[in-house]
Amino acid sequence: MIAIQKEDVNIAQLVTEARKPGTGAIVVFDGIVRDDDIREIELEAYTEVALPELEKIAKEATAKFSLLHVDIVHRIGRLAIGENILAIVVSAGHRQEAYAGSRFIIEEIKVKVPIWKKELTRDGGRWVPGEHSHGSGKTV
Amino acid sequence: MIAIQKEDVNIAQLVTEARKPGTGAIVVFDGIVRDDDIREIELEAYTEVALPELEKIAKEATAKFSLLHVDIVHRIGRLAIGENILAIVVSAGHRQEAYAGSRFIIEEIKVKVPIWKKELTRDGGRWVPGEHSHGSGKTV
Amino acid sequence: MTVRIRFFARFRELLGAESMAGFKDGTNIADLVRSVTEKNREGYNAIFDESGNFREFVILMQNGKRVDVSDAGRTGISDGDEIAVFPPVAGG
Amino acid sequence: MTVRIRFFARFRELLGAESMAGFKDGTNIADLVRSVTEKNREGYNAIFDESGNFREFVILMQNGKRVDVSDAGRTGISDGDEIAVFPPVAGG
Repeated sequence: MIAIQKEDVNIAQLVTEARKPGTGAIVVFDGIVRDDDIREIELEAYTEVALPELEKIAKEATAKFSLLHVDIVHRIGRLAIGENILAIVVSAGHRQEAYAGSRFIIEEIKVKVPIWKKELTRDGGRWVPGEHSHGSGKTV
Repeated sequence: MIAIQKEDVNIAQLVTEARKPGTGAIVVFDGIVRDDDIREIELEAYTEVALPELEKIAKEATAKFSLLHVDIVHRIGRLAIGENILAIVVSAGHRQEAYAGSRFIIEEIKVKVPIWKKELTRDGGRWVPGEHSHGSGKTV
Repeated sequence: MTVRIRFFARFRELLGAESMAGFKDGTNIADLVRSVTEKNREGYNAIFDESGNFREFVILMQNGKRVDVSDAGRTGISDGDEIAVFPPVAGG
Repeated sequence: MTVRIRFFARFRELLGAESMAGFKDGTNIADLVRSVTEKNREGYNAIFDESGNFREFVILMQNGKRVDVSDAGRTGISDGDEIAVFPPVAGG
């Protein structure tokens, strides 16, 4: 399942369904809204580009790390502290591939997928700067 | 929760409870019985030593990678293909620490915790050789 | 010809989510973005520097494909194109 | 004095899970394991090589603490000790 959605993601169900034949290891990455002195965050996506980009990353990870199954669910909209932002579930025969595949996917998402986060604070908001950005992420 | 048990592990519940204040990333490792032409596996532990060893590994990982929460549940007894063998759930502020902490824990378990696996096949059984063993893991 | 221009994140807040505009043949992406933003001082300044060049971090896409800002001045547009302008991504 | 000896995994299958045995003071771990296994040819051979030395991969513990096989011949035991003998671990 590759999705960009407002609804929460059922990680337990994804983990259950990730048990494909040959699976010896499942690695789950669950990105959470962190309490950085914020009220909530708002996520925005260029969905028509972001979704195929996620699909491409999943395909690349599958080929590169012999994965047996990949789920990527990225949420958009307003999310409270403690809510899931992103769930990545990968299955592989062995743990090395599962960890490496999971890590590859999150690093690729961070730099390639057009999704943005704004932290909503008491005194306004602040766009989170991209990790590989030259921008300063200044308060607007 | 650090445990060695026969019962299955409720990963969904662990992930929910791992959401401590400050959490930005949760990484779950779920080790599964792989279908290597076997019927099932049987796990045996020197529990009185294995359990404190798991606790020590959790503490070391917490200190080394600034983890906010660690669960390790290792199962023993007879398990069928596709069943959970081991669940590791770690929370951290950032993904780098969560991945590194999770990986540290599984690698330490593999070499330090007195637990053994026997693959039960149609023609008998085979003890799985330790990853860092000098032994050959021959069929007995 | 008619082209759709979309802005995201901080640029969207300053310039609106999207606009449709008519252009004459031979227009390039840099001209297009300049003409759509020039009446909005803050929006323009977020995207262009003092010399009128794209700021280094600005990302451009033409129909979902990345176009380097340094190539935008010589990349032509066609009727029905979708041009997207956004700051560095920060998902995950 | 009385000592408990525990075997795990393949060694357990060959030698049984555990045995209690009485020993005289001054007995070391190597002597103890040898005396408990010597009547079981297959069990003994799994743990000791042709020269009667511990096989390189054998792991020994005294009351939950690792004792290197090369030190076993000079490591004394005390009343109530638990000695564990097992092959390389393979959990996870």
